[in-house]
Amino acid sequence: MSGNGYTADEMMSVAASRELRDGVVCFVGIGLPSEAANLARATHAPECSLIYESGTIGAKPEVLPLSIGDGELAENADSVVSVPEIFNYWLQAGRVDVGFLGAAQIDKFANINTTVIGEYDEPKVRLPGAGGAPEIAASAKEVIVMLRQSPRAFVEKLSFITSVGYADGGDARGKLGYPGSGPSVVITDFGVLRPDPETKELTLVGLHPGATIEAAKEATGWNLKVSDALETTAEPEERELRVLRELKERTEAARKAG
Amino acid sequence: MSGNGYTADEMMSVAASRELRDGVVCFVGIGLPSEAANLARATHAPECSLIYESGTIGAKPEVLPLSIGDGELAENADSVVSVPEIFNYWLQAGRVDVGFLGAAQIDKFANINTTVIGEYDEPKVRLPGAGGAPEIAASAKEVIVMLRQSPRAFVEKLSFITSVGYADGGDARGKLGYPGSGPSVVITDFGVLRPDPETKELTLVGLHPGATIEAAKEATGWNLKVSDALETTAEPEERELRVLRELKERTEAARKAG
Amino acid sequence: MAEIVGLREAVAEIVADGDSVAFEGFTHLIPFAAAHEVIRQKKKDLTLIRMTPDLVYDQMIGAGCARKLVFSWGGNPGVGSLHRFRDAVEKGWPKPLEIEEHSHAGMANRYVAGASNLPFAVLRGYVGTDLPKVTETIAPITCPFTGEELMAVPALTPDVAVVHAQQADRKGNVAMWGITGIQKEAVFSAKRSIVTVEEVVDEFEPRPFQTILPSVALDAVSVVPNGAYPSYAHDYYPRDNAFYEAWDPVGRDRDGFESWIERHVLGVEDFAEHLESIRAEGMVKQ
Amino acid sequence: MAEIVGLREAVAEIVADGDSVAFEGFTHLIPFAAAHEVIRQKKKDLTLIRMTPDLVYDQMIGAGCARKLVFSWGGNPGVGSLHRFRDAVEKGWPKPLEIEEHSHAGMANRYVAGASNLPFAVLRGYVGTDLPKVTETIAPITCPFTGEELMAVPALTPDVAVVHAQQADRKGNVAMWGITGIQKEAVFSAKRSIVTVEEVVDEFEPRPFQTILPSVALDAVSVVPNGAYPSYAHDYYPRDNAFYEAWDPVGRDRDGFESWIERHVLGVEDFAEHLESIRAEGMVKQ
Repeated sequence: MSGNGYTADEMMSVAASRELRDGVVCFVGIGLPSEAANLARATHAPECSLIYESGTIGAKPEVLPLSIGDGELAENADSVVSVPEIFNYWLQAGRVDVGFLGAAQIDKFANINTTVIGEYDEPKVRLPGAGGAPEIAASAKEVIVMLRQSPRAFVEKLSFITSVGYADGGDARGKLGYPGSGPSVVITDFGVLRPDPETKELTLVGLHPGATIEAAKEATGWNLKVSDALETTAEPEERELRVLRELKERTEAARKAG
Repeated sequence: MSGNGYTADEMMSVAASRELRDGVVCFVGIGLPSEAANLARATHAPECSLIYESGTIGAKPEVLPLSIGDGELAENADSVVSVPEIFNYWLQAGRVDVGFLGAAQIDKFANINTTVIGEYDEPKVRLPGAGGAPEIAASAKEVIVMLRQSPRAFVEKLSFITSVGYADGGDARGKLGYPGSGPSVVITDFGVLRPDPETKELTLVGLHPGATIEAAKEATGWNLKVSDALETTAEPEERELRVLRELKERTEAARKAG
Repeated sequence: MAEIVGLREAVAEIVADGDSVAFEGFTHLIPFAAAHEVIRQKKKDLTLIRMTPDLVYDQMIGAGCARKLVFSWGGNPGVGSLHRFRDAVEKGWPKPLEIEEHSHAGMANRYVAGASNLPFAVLRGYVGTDLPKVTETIAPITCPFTGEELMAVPALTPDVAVVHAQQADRKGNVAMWGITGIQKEAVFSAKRSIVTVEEVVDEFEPRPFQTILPSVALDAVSVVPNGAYPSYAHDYYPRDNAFYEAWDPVGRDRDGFESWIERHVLGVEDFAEHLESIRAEGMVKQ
Repeated sequence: MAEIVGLREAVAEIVADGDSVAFEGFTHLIPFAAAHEVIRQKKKDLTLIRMTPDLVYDQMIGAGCARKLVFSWGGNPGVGSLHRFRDAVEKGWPKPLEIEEHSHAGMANRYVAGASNLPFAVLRGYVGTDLPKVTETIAPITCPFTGEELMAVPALTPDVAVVHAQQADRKGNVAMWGITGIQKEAVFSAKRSIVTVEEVVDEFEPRPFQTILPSVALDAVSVVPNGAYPSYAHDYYPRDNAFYEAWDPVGRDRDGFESWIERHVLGVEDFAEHLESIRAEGMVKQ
């Protein structure tokens, strides 16, 4: 809890929600991205259209879904289609403006691992696997990533590349032929990272109130570059905090009842 | 009109309808095949499931559709799906037991032309084209063809092969790799032709009452082979004729009203 | 996100000379009103894409809008030939018409590939037929796992797709039901889209076999009652089979056709006037 | 044509040792009752195919039914790991589990190819990821028209597909609505199929986003009320999130798991008894 009554996780969700412009079509990953996207929908982006990989288009959940296919998502959706249709006619077709992803590990070029920690055949930790992430990372016009910053999550070398950010950096992604332009921002509990326009290396461009460059560097497994024009994230507004907390309370209540 | 009060066209429709076993899934072409298939459904094959290429599965029309996508087809269907689904998940997937086709021209190996008469670039007659026929001929487990026999329709060489029967005969079709086994019977206004088990050449195996071998041969543009065990088609039963005529009367009335 | 706009404005803004356009609707929901607006605005050099050209393209071809036709079955269903189509192919009137001819399965899968942003689709077909001899857009492809050879066809990616549907809601989501054919794939394969609808409603009722085209996938939605006439709109009006039959003598004759188009399409303001004008001549039963 | 039969009979007749089986249902309508019947009948050496293994495959893997798992996301959604899945992959308990790992888009398109009787599907994916290094069933393919390189994945053609739905009619047509995920493709890709349903009705009401699986495409339909518990059946019962959380400690421990399966699956007659038995232990909220 920071001085004026909000947690670093709340700051992260608020900062991530602000990245979502109103009216966009957003393909939402479960967990933190879903929280941030629904916060955006409930505040400054009421007209954004949320797509979940289970096939719901224009989902308007009142509580956060526990899984990617909760009934809540279908209830008031503009349309519900099959899984092939979501991946082929929407995502691969370039109809998704923003892909909103979480991750277990990320590297300096915003490549993502959600498959294994350690060797594939003898994993230290077997993670859930790819799910929809590789194609979201490939085909959404732009990708927003959010995850908590730590040396175990922000690593020099991924155990496994599940989803491609900027590959080896520079113009490496372009050569892969994917329709989307890659991650535009990574939001953490410390601040905001964006790819360098040339090298595509993730660079710290913003710090949340109370966070320090030193702490952010310590939470990063590579030598984190810091922008000359480092900004400070605006604190959560009262409305943002209230809406976020109400959303989480409703979710917790529904989960206990359900 | 033959002696006992039915036309050669009626005999053809009745004979064709008898080829449809109850309970089969039948992909129906418009026109004569649709008439025969619906006659079968209204008589001995109430449980056959009629599929039209517009996407209706288990269609139960009360009047014959004028086009392949009349509302009548959707009204009481078991399901209505998209055109890609009909062609991919039903026809190509091998879920169609019987394909029921008409034709403008047919050759001795039951290949079909519905594209042009004459040269493709300077056609004598421009026909409608392929429609669903090539893939019905390719993928239905078995194909029934019906068309009126005449030297212009039963030709030595097709101007254009739109849909494959037995290609050059013998095992030529097998080499094309199609899932279906090809035309099992051709019903005309003269009689019934089936492919020879070895050569696959269409052979006259049945004559409708009143028709003669000589007339059938004269109506054929190649030297028509005749089976040693030539049969005579059973005359239309009273019920078959009544149901067929009622179907056509309802259709005519609806067409005038519509 | 779809804007609800007038059809004249939609066609003026969205369809350009030289575009490839797909007007779809499989017997049901054929977008005649939009086609007439294209004829009225004298769009030209269009590549017309459609599985079943039907009267709608017979009229556009005869009116001189088309440079090329991509299709799989060109007839007047249950009646006979499309005379304007045949005159253009056989005699080059009013201008030569290039044709690219496929099967229904090929066309359907070409739309699916376009809707999926893939350059090609694969199917079991064409082998042994004469279609590959006359159509360049068919090529063999080998399965990298089994070695089996199949056929590939290139994606259809029209500049514009035009379809008709029963209803839109106030946000521009569109509902269609009954036979919905290839319309979703046509819209999703296209760069831009126009949907005409019978009416705008506050909320959609559940209907059997209903398809929703979400607003965010569309560009323009225009309200045109009876906009699919003489084809039909399930639960709104039936197909006017008599018009299809009456079209045969009209389309058969160049002068008769030109006079018909002048009187009933070019010489009217919109589709409502068109319907009045053919009704006045006794061509409409409904 | 579907026969309406008891689940025990359906599983006995349709699922054989060594089969590849696809139990599908994307969070919604997961066929738990059918999975329990497979466990009770001690089917073995199965290749389990499923996009999201979920608790249903955690139980089947832990019970020793599986030889191989083909999947794209293996977790307990919103809770954490599938411990039986991890124990099999990491420690080979109760037997080694071979895995074949794809992305959701890859799995979905593999089912589509299977449903379409094509040997492979094409998509934009996998390039630049490590998946092709560990998964053999991914190969490059070149567009014969544009020369562009894409990725191919082989069709999924399970011996058996098993899904749960809300309703069947008396002829064995099946209706499902809400999120219907990949179920249609799974059923159509398979050689044989079992569908469990909440109930049989005389006629289907129109529902938003309803999918019908026609009887002629199915083999066995079995009525099993609550057959998707602890997942949900839209308009019938909600997901029991508490069960998903309660599963975590059960699945974490080999002995605890074995005892649970013995008490609640092997030691009961059918799914109704299963539900009573877990309710008696306070594991069910509903």
